[in-house]
Amino acid sequence: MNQLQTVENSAKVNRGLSFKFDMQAYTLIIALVLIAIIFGFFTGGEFLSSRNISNLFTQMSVIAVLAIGMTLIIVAGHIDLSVGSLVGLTGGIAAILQVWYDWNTLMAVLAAVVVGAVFGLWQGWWVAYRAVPAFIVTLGGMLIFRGILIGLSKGQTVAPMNASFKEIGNSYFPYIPGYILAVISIVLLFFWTARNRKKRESMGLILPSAKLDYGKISAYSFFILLITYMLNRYLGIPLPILIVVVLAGIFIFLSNKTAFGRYVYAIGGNQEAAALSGINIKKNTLWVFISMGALAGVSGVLLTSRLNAATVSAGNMYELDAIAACVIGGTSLIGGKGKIVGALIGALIMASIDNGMSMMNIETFWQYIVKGLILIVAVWIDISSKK
Amino acid sequence: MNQLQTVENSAKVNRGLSFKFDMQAYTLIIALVLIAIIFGFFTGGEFLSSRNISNLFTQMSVIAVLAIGMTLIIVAGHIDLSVGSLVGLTGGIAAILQVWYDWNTLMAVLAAVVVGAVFGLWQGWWVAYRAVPAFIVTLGGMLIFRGILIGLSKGQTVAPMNASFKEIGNSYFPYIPGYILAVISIVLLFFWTARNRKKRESMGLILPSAKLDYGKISAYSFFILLITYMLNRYLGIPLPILIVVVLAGIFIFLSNKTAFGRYVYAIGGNQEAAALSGINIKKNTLWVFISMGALAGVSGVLLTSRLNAATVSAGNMYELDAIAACVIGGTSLIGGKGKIVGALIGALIMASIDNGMSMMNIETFWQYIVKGLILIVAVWIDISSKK
Amino acid sequence: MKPYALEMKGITKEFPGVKALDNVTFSVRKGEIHALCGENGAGKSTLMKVLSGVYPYGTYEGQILINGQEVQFKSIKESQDAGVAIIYQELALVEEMSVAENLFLSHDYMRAKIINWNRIYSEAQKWLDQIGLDIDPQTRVGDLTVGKQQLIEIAKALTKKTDILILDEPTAALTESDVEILMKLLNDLRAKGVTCIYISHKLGEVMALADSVTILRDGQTVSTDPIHELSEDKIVTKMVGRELKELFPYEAHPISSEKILDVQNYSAFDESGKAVIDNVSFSVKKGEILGIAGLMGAGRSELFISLFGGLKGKKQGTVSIDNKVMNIKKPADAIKAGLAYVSEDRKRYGLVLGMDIAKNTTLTALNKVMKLKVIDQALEVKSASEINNRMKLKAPNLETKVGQLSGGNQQKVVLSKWILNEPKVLILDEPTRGIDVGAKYEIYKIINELVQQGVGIVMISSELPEVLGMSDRILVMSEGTITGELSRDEATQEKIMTFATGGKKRESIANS
Amino acid sequence: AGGKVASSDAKDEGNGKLRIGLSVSDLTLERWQHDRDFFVDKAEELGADVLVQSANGDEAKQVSQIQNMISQDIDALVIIAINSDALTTVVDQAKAEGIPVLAYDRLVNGTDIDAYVSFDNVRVGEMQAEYLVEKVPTGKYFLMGGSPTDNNAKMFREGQMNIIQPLVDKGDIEVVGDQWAKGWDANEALKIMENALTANKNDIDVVVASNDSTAGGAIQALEAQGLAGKVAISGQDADLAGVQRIAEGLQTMTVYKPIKVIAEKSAEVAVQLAKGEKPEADSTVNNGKLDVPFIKLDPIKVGKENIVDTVIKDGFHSYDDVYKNVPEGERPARP
Ligand SMILES: Nc1ncnc2c1ncn2[C@@H]1O[C@H](COP(=O)(O)OP(=O)(O)OP(=O)(O)O)[C@@H](O)[C@H]1O
Ligand SMILES: Nc1ncnc2c1ncn2[C@@H]1O[C@H](COP(=O)(O)OP(=O)(O)OP(=O)(O)O)[C@@H](O)[C@H]1O
Ligand SMILES: O[C@@H]1[C@@H](O)[C@H](O)OC[C@H]1O
Ligand SMILES: [Mg+2]
Ligand SMILES: [Mg+2]
Repeated sequence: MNQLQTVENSAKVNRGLSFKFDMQAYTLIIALVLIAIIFGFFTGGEFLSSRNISNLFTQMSVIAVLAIGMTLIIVAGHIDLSVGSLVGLTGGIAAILQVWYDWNTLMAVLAAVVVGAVFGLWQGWWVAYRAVPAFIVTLGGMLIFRGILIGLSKGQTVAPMNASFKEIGNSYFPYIPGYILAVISIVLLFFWTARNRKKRESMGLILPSAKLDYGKISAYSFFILLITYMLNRYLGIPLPILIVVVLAGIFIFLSNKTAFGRYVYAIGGNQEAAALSGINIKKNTLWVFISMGALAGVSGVLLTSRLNAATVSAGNMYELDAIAACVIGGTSLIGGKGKIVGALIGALIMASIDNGMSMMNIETFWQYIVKGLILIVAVWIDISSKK
Repeated sequence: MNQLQTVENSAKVNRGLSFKFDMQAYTLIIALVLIAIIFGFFTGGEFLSSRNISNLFTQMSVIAVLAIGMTLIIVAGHIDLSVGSLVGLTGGIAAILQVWYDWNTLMAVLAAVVVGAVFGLWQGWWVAYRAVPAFIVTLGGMLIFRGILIGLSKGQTVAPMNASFKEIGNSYFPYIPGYILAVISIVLLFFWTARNRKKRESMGLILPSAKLDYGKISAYSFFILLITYMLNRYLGIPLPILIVVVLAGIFIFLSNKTAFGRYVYAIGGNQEAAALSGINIKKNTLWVFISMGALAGVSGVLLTSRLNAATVSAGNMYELDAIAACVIGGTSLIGGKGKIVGALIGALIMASIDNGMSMMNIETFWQYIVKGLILIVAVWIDISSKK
Repeated sequence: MKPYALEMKGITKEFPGVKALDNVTFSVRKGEIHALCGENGAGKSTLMKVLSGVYPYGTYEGQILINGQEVQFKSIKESQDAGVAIIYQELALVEEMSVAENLFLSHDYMRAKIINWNRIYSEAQKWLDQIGLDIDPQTRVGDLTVGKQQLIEIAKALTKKTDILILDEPTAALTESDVEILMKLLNDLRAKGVTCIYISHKLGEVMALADSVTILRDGQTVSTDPIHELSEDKIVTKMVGRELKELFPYEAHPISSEKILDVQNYSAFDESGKAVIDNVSFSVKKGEILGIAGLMGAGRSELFISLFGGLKGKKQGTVSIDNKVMNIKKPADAIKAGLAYVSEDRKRYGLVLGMDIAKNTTLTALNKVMKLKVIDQALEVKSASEINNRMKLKAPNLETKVGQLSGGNQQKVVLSKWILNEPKVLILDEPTRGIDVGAKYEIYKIINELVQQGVGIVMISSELPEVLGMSDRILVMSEGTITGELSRDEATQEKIMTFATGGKKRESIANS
Repeated sequence: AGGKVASSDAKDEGNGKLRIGLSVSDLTLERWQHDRDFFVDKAEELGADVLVQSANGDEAKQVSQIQNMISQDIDALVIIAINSDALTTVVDQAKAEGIPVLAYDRLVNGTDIDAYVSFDNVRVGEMQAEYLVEKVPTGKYFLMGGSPTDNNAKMFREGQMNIIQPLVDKGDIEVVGDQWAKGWDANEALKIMENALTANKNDIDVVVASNDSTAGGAIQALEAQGLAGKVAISGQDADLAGVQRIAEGLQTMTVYKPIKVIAEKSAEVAVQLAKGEKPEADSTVNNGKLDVPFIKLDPIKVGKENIVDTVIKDGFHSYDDVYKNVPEGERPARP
């Protein structure tokens, strides 16, 4: 077969592939839109008000931060049941340091993140170097961290936080800077796309049609502006969701553009093959858990800030929400497969369900039932559309 | 290599193998014994008293019943997060039928088991025929079942049960019949071993040395008698643990001696190979979930009987205990591997930790921490001994 | 004589219960292609894993010298850094990842601070072109056939700067044309001074390629000789320890005129509705060995998996067994109808690796070892041991997990499993892939035995000598359809290749 | 801001009805269902609509739900806090929107609250201990705490110790154990009690249980040892099952917080607040930020002797339900 034919062929496959990928992302987004429409209808539009969208983003942020790290954990072929307790513990430690020991906000936040990372390291060590299944290590962690929290706080609620700490979870990025931010991201998006196209061309790689490429990023840009507009109609971009976006950016970069990220996917996809390829499984696994711990620290800070208090039961069961967000977002529990963006959409879907039903003032027991059903059906739609 | 050599070879390795197998079972039992000694020491022997052993067995029974079914679920490559809620719901339905609608005990128990099986079927259907990951289906189930329970019971504690219902979880198999039962099991054990040896011999198969075989079952017999004696010194064999033993017997039989059991292991071990071997994956998976549901029903009955009441929060988080029992007992979360006996020992270890610490009257937060640590260390010892 | 690039001295490696290597000595000269031969389980792969650090220093006895310097690899990465690259027998690919990612998984490109994907893709494209693979570098590896994966695996080793390249059965899943590409690549490498260690059961390749040959038997070195002192027969004799007269023990046998399997106008479609098997008609007679030849991706496996009920999409046409029209929807129906399918990918589709030999053997024939719906263990073990003895399976015992067996022995377990079922038609998809000459010979004898009993055999194979040597009749496939049919007497390599490349349409169909 | 304005016209017109948001901590305890029902009935009777949300014991979820209520333009907000200290941010938001806030049963600390209707949790603990101490002035006491992650559980214990500690110091009472039941779970309590009885060779005179569901579990363990009715045991909430046990003599007492009273009173106050009126209060309580008008309700000790006069008279439970398991002859006179 000659060169020419090859190129033609590949181009075909490539287009097919990228369309397929988009389909997958689309079904999730379609599910989301459906949920939005249904709730919008039943709440007389209230669900789609600027204010509620702002609330929604803030409400999803704690789980979203966890879901970012959980994606890596699951992709690496593990699971982390301890994150809820670790959110409680790190948030508690930040509060104790600030309220009882007068630490300033920056130091308290740093402490929470470091403590999270250290406990992540502890768990990662057992998983990676002692080969104890993550399920057991983190089930243990779930108990241990909750125990430490009860012990440290003596069962008390620790409150209130300093004003600056409170701001982390409760303030907004105002009007003008918000728009500036949006415009900057759009410009960067176009710039990168153009640069990448040029590079690919110079290397003789197949290019998706310019129409497709630019059409796609135009759609993204429109979306960014729309969201910014909506949020600005209320109080601006909530700080928590900005934190989520930044963290997600960092971790998407890590997972796509660095050896660490690719190794995590390789390890989860085929541990033996990864080992035979000379990848250091232990070290990379350790880092996955350290990251998760640090993210749990961030999440703990957000929660404490939002509640303006640290409580002994904070974060209880968040692990399930975080894992569910990942799975809804297409991460496979077998490992090796999953996307952070998917997990974020998953977190948003979960938060929307909670938010929508509470806006509709459905009776509690119905909320349980309906949420359970939506979960199953949403994932089912996603799965059957992929076939 | 000639035929003879092959067989000779096999005999050698066989001994090695069977020794290795026993080692695995032993480490778990060693862990258990260690735990018993430590708690025995710290409670001034009280932990090992007849009465406490009786309590311990009763306390482990609810989780043990779940762990039996969970072993199959996990071996088949799935997970069930809904069992806690299903225990609550089935137990609640039994109580409602009896307390509010005057159903007799037999019918109420049957109803609980049937309801459990039906919900198991529902979940199995989604997993097997709709290919939705079990994690999501059962996470949904966890919410749905709890929601139904809250709705049905209107949040109330439903109590008290009839005397006969209460007996299920609170009565004892008395002295004489207890011993008779023990002796019968021992006789059967010897009979079966002898018959099996004869059969293997007649077929020209390798035999473990008679000393080893009979030594082993003598040890078992001694153990059975000892336990019976200990329990009889108190009030007799608790009915709940008898139920566990019978159910375990049935499911061990199912998993070792029937096509269903064999298929479950094959499906969990290599689903694609199982499919091409003509195994009906969907049907067998469905049955695994139905069994789990029915067992959750039994578990719900036991719990309601023991509490003499059904509460809305009953069974909360039991899924984690059940899964942990399986994993401690050597079941691999990847599927294809696991033993019901192991899960029972796992359940006993978990119950021992709880029981021992509460006997020692340790502060709550230490209980969390110590339990978490023991969990990790116990599994670690088990794993490192297998290497 | 060139100096030694590699010397392994007194290597001993034990696994619990098995001494896989027993004081092995193995020396390779710079820039040569050195073949390593031996029966299944002789210890070839283990020796290479010792060399590449899979079994790190300290877990084996003995000494390794590279260019005269002693090395002690504590990890795979250390051996990689020392210029040793290895293509493992078990494919070490991550299915969820793209071709490009797999190619450079352990490459410096991947270790860069920020990965430059454009560079990786364009480099990948170059390598794919070199090995003659016509696929997009962003294709998911799991979507490729075993053969293509094998080529990827080869390219993966080639991407690295290597001094010593080890290929552990690289051609097991390749067709002749791909083997040629590989040979050319290896000859180029030799010209560039790269040292190669080449493990293969295909002695023809060894003879064509190698400069010297080392033979292992039961974990011990038998000999090292330059190629000109050897012949295929001599290698076989040294490997097996006795003389093996014939490679293909074809016996003339009566073929009934009864069609046991008859397929008419059969088409199969994938889920997007595209026809992957296009209007195929053929039949198999009682006691006949029907060979199926074709190039990689010709649709041979797909045709028979589809007939066996193992593919999802729509189907058309009639399939009759013993003159009864069958409606086979799933493998269970096929098994009931008397079909058996031995997959080309035994690990993925043939075996439950974590289960023991006995249980794997009886998996499809459980009803044969059950009494009153209860599995009779004694009976199970008995049936399993009978059939496996017939196969001359070499294993510690029947309770050994199949995952611990060598490839050839695993293949025998798969065969046992299906033969125990007493099928009317046995479909063998690459039945001798990756197994040694001795074992091959035994499998051929089993095939002979089965046809004597009136079983119809379909043998899909990419090894032309095997197809030519064993078949009564040969069908050639290309692009999802049958392009030619040859009787045993008229078949030659050239004719098959003409049909396989789609040269001529089915012409000799009449004379069957 | 924009959203608020836009939505408020959308909602309120049509019916000029008042809208009250009731945020419930969780519904897995029997009492909260009664609270909700009484509250909603009363409020509707007073001409207001009620939005009810339950947060399943998750503090962050309660914050979210309250936010969602605020965006539905409620006229007054009633909160049954999961945690008294964890609601400042969202209450501040409500205040910023001009929505009056009423703390129901549990105080909300550190922020502006318009009124507080409650029983005193520390007082509840004291009542439990008082009743038990009166019955069994000397002996061995076992303390069965509530959920280790519930702030109220701590307050009940504080009240209990206010009474018990002096007697411990005096040497009259020996505390033989102190364990906490996760999630107020009856099965946890059952196991804890079994183990405590074993460890103490049944030598326990009093069990200080913090609510009825844990008492229920403990009583099962006592019954298995033939000790039910012999060991004094407290409770709280006057759950039907609890009151039934008192009637049968298995449980010693419960603390009845007349839920109808608190619910209806709160509904009245909430409607007043919604209309912009100032509710009357006899006392105030400081919540760390200001003195909150406190409408204090007295919890009631309920023992065998006063079931009819309290729980039944209030219509909280019916006579027939309570005495269902007591033989006709032994029942007190029907009221
Ligand atoms: N991880 C292991 N654990 C136990 N035994 C092993 C292991 N790996 C290999 N063996 C045993 O060591 C021996 C040598 O195996 P090896 O894989 O090196 O054979 P081979 O010569 O490569 O055979 P083949 O041609 O089938 O690939 C065999 O008996 C095999 O069963
Ligand atoms: N040119 C091609 N490019 C990509 N995929 C192909 C091509 N031709 C076939 N395929 C796919 O590759 C697979 C090969 O089919 P199949 O396994 O039946 O081939 P085969 O003749 O048995 O070859 P082998 O087993 O040696 O790979 C099928 O899934 C088919 O759709
Ligand atoms: O009424 C009690 C409530 O105040 C507490 O918070 O939880 C337990 C209940 O019994
Ligand atoms: Mg090998
Ligand atoms: Mg094939």
